[in-house]
Amino acid sequence: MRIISGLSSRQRLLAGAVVVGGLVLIVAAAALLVTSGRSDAASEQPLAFNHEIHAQKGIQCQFCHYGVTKSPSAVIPSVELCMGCHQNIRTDSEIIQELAGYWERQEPIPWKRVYEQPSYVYFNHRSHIASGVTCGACHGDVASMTVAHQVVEHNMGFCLDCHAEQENKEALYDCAVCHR
Amino acid sequence: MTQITRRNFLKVSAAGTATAILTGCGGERWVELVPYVVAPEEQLAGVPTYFASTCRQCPAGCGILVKIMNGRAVKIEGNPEHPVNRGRLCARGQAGLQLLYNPDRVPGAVEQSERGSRRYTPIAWNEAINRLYEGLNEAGSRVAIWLGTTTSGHLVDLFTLFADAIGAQPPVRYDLYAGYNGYNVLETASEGLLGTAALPAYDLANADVIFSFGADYLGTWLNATGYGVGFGQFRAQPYGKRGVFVQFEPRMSNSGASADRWVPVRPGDEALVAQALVRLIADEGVGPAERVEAARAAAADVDLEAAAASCHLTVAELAALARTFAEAQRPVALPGAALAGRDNALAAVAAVQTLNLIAGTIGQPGGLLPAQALGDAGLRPAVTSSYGDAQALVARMQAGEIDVLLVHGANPVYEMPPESGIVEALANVQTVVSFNPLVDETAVYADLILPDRVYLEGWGYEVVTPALGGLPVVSSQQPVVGPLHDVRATGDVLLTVARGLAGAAQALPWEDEVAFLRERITALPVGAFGGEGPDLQWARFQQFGGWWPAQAPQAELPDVEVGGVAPVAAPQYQGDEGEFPYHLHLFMNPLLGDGRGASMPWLQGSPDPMTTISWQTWVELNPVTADELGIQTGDVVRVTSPFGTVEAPAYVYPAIRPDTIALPLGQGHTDSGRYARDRGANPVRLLGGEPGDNGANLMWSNVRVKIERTGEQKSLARFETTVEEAADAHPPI
Amino acid sequence: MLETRTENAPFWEPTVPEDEVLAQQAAHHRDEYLLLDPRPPAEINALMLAAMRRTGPVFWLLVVGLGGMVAALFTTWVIQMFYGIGITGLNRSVMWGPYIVNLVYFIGIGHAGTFISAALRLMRYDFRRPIARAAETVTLFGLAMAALFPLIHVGRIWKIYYMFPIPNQRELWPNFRSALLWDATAITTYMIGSTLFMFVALIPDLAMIRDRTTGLRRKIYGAFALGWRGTEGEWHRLEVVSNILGFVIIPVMFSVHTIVSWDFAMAIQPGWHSTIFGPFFIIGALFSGVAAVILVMVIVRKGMRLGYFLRDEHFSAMGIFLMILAMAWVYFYFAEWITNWYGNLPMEVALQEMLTGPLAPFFYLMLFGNIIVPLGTLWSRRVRTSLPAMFVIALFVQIGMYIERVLIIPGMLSRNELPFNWVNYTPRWPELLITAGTFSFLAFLYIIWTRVVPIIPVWEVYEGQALQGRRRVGRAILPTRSDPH
Amino acid sequence: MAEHKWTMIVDLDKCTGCQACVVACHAENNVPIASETEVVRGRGLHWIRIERYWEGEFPNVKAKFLPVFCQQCGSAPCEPVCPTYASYHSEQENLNIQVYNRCVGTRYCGNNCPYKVRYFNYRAPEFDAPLEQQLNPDVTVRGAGVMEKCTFCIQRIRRAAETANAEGRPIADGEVQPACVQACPSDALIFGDKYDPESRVARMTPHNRQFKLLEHLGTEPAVYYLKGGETHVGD
Repeated sequence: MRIISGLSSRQRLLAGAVVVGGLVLIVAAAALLVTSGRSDAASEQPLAFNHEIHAQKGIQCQFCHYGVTKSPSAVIPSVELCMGCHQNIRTDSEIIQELAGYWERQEPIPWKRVYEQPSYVYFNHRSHIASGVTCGACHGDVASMTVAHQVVEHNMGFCLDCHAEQENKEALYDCAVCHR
Repeated sequence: MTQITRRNFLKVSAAGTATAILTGCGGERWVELVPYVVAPEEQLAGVPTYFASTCRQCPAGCGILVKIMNGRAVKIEGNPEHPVNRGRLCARGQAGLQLLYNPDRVPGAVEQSERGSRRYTPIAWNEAINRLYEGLNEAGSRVAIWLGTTTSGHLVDLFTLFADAIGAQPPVRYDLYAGYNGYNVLETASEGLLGTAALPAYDLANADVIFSFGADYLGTWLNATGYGVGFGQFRAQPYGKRGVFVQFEPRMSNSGASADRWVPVRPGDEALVAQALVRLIADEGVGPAERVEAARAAAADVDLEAAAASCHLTVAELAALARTFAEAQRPVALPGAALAGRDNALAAVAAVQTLNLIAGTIGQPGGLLPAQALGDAGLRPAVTSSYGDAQALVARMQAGEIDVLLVHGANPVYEMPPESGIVEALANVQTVVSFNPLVDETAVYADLILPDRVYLEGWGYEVVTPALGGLPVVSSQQPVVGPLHDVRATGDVLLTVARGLAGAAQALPWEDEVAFLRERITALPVGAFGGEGPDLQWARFQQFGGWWPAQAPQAELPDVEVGGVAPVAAPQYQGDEGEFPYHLHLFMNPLLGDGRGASMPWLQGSPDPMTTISWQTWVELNPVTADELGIQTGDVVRVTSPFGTVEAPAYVYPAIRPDTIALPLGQGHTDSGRYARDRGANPVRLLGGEPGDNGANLMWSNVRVKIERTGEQKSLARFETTVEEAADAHPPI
Repeated sequence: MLETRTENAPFWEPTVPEDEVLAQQAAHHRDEYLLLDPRPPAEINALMLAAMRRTGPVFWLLVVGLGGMVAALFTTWVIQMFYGIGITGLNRSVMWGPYIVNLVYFIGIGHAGTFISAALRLMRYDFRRPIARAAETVTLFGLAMAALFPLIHVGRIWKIYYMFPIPNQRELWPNFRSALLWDATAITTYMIGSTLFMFVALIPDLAMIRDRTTGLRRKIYGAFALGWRGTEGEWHRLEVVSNILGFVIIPVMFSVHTIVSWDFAMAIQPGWHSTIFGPFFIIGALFSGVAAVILVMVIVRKGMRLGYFLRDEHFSAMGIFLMILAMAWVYFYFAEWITNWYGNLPMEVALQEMLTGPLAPFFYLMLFGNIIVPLGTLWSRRVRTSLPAMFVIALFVQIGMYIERVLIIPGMLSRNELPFNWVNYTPRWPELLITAGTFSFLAFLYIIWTRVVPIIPVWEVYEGQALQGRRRVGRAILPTRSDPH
Repeated sequence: MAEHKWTMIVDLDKCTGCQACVVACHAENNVPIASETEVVRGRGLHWIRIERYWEGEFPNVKAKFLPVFCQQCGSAPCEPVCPTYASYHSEQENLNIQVYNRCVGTRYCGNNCPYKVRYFNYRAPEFDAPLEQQLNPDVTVRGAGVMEKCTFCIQRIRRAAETANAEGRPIADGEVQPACVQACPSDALIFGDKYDPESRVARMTPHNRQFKLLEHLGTEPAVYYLKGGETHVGD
């Protein structure tokens, strides 16, 4: 009270402005925190799959994620597909033996999602690939990652920023493009 | 496509990917990805694949396409190629998924050590099959088989072969669809008229006048979807003018609501009205000469005044209707379910068919179509048993003549009137085996439940003939998803058991049911989709949803002529008019059907078309009657017949005769899963146990009842407005 | 502090009447007009402080009872958040129910405070002085309660920030075409404005308490008193600020309830889509608000023994005001209904026919409470000055006005263009509990508030008394006042 | 700028009230089923409903069926009132979109819809396991507190558009059919793009029997109703 009454009217105004401004900032920050969806998918994958090695061997993304040109989902490859190569390649490695274990047990590998969208977002890989969007535009340079991890935040602003640059911006700004 | 074997198909559909399907707006969930071990070819996450099959929610046999996404069946759609339903599908057909994914399915073979205890112990399939085998082995020929009208055609054939091989009587194929609609009566009538015992089919699409005598053909009668397609074309003016539809029935049915003229005929007088129409055509000489001539030959001596009065019409108005029929290009008359539910059923159905004879359209577009030959495959439409046959089986069970009863696709404890003594009869059978996927009322009295695959998981065929356009059709049924539970196809169980039984082993030599199916199907001539050689033919059969010829074969019409005057005896009513002043009218709505729909929430929760009530049983009565009795909508009333009593809330229904009380079938289950259990009342309890018309049918439409208030109230779950003043408001159309 | 202003004006010394008639006149004026019945400032301060300190068993009983209801309110709300709006009786046609009724009702009673305080202040009606703060408090807490209801009403409170204009990664803003957003803006503005208006007027009184307390209380009151010393300059600035705020807040007040009415009038729901709704809602709001202030005045006078401040003249004036508002309300209601009736459009006639149904008793109770009771009684001065009578009348108006909103919101919604979808609405326990809880919450805050700040603006009373006097004109003694402005 | 004008024609002369569309819609759009108590409370929930009106008195009583679903208004009353843009007009498809995840549940749109085709999720939908497996992965399952309505099966429209786009061709007439249209046995529902002059809906309109529901409100619905035919039999 002493402090307040000791201030000049201009200082009081300033103090008031600071307090109000601070409150607004806190609310806004809290809101931003609450609204931004972010995957914290554990990097602990069941198998330490190394994207970098595979990419360096010249394997295209679409070889494993073959759904990317045909379906909304890029597809996580089946165990069969892995085994297609690894029946012969590096069979002595520990990881490959682990992989072979899944195959022998005919058990799916419980991969953890790296990029995830909420269920009310309908993303279509096929459309994006058909429009010439590269994998890296959304997933970063996976080819240089040993273990894939999320480098791009997939929030609505990210999608819209890109859609806004397209020729048919009007069409791509429609809510129904992603939400239904 | 050529190499689809069952084994390799099941491998395809056994694995699935998990996807987030929980509430999208409730909060986000991060999920684990479970990819395939072996990715099925042509299956991509998020891209649907379709499998053709046959709907088994009612006997009609519509072709369906099941949409599979991520290994799950997510939608059933009509098969556009299929001649029965032309790509359309009714409410019950859509709800098939809820039979597949019903939470109350029996997950594997179970035994019930004490009947009626509802305590089931899982047993291994080998043991279950052994027990079935032992039971059958001991019973010898003292075995009875009770099938439903939705039991797949191949199972009916297998069971028939089996019964024949062990010396038992042929299976009884009876359920409420058959009993209520009087399938056996219609088949018998067709046999008399066309020479083949098969359900009649009417070409509504090409008709220009429909006179329906209580046939709810747009709701549940015979083939509602197919007739719905036909009705759409009938309305679309195929001959330059819109078709005219007149419905004669005591209570406005779902079909009656679409009629241009709804005539509230007194229950029991439908045949009289049909005869009066014939008489009027003859007397007035309206229409083409040959029709008048035929009418004169068939016209019985009818009290026209009485016939008109029982329709709330004048004789002149009735005569005008007769003119409408006689002057039409392609008129058709349909004998509805109520006609077949009386003591004079056969004569009454014949009286209506006489109108078709007079119209001269039998075998013609817009008329009654005869069944078609299917080649030498040994395939013929499955014939239904009469209620009398079912009742006779009950009597044999009661007399202790049956040691083993096998029940598939039927639910006699629910569907037979208690007066028939079915429950007591079951007690006299040593072993009762149910193959039904849910614990229904009958399974409660079973010792063993060996759940069959539901139709979306299993193989089969269904002979449907004739379908729209007069095509003979064998519809295919194939697994669209891997079995959800540890269930075995009844066909396989039967073939396994038969292997050890003397006599049966030779009669049923197939390794499994697929081998049997292949043998039957590949014997068919080349159909609309081609396919040279058995492999291709079998593949096409699965791929396109069945077999049918590219064009309707030229049918050999039996020589049909009006055989003179056929007298129809006046109906005898059950119950004294003084004590039971009202007629009872039962109806099926297009959702619950004969009661099977009750276990599916989509069907339970969708409104009845006429009253918009869901989840409940109600009693319909005319506003005048309601006023006289001081009953209001929502008052619980007690309906009593000479045979039983039912309590349900009243619904004041403006389109029912004041002397008639109507109740919907389908509710009142004590079992059959959580959605059906303890809900509403089963009006079958109001019926007597004795068959009518020389054992032909279930007499449900000549029962008299009385009605009284219980003093209780129950809110009706209706979707329509509950505000009284709304009736006075200006409707938007 | 205040004493400095009054020490050279010992006008409270009673004048000696020249004869008995004059004596009676003088006595009458003293009884009637607070401002002519001055007491020493110290005595008045003591009176006020004593009333604030008086917390008997009844007070604590009320605090506990009302507090319990408040707890019930929040518990029900949490239950509703958990299970969804489904626990209420709302249905597929009546999607707005008592929550919106309460919103409108509480905003409505929030109008009188400002009107009485600001408008009468600007028009220099002196009788407002002792009742101004009681009325403003009704506004403040009424608005606070109203502000709860949009939150209680929405289906997903946890996503409510979608309605706020805050920067976000979605690149999406709220939809400013929606009347709901105008509404939120108007209510927020009004709430800030009326809080400021009230706080400014509180400062001298807070300083008065600061100077008469010790310890922590002194510190707290001191902080809020913002270092008020009572100098001429401060008084002058107080006057100016109050007048500016008064001028600003009156149009805001009119806009608020107009915009609230637009929530309905902008919709094409039959019975809502009416041009008259703006003024009609304002009159309704003032009507219920004034009645609410009367209720509060009766309770405060009885409960806190403030008979010295709240006199018959105040009740009489408020009674006349209430009567005028009742007339205005009838006028609007009649105008609205006769237009619908004469137009004879099917849906609007259907709405009128609704009133022969289950809502009919409520409709007639509303007419009784809003028309018969106030217009039939308030013409009598004896009624206007009788506390129990005023309490009952004000209560009837409250009930009547609440019913009016019930008829407008769930009532109208139960009828719509397609008669197939007419569904009547019956409340279930959550609405009832939340409504009762909110009324209790308001009462709870109010009684606490009366013990925290002087519910009578003591300085305004001094000021009034200081400006009043009596002058003898011929044989009559007339009250006079000097105007410092 | 709009590419499509999705239009529905409802032939009342053919509608038999059979409820096939209702159940098809439940299956396609993951529409929850209201329990008995919920229906009693007036909270039946069907994106397409068949209203039944009675006309006349016994014995000359007639029932009329009127299928009502979102009319996809060109000037929709539900759109401007939503404070969060959850109810929103897609200029591209000429449809009213309900963005479920944006909905906070003020229910203003529901009040303002004269057709009463917006349904509120008063409770969280429940699917007893394994019934959740029937859910259509193309459609969001709406939680409690969210408004929902008929979308003309936007997921099917989008899927067809994405396929057509990737194949570099326009959407063919009949390629997109909402679930109700697909199921309707009597062909009472006809769907298509009115901007495509060759489409069935474009060829059928204007029709001598056509009217729009509550046209006087100026909502510009995208649904045409064809009056039920009246013929006087036997007169």
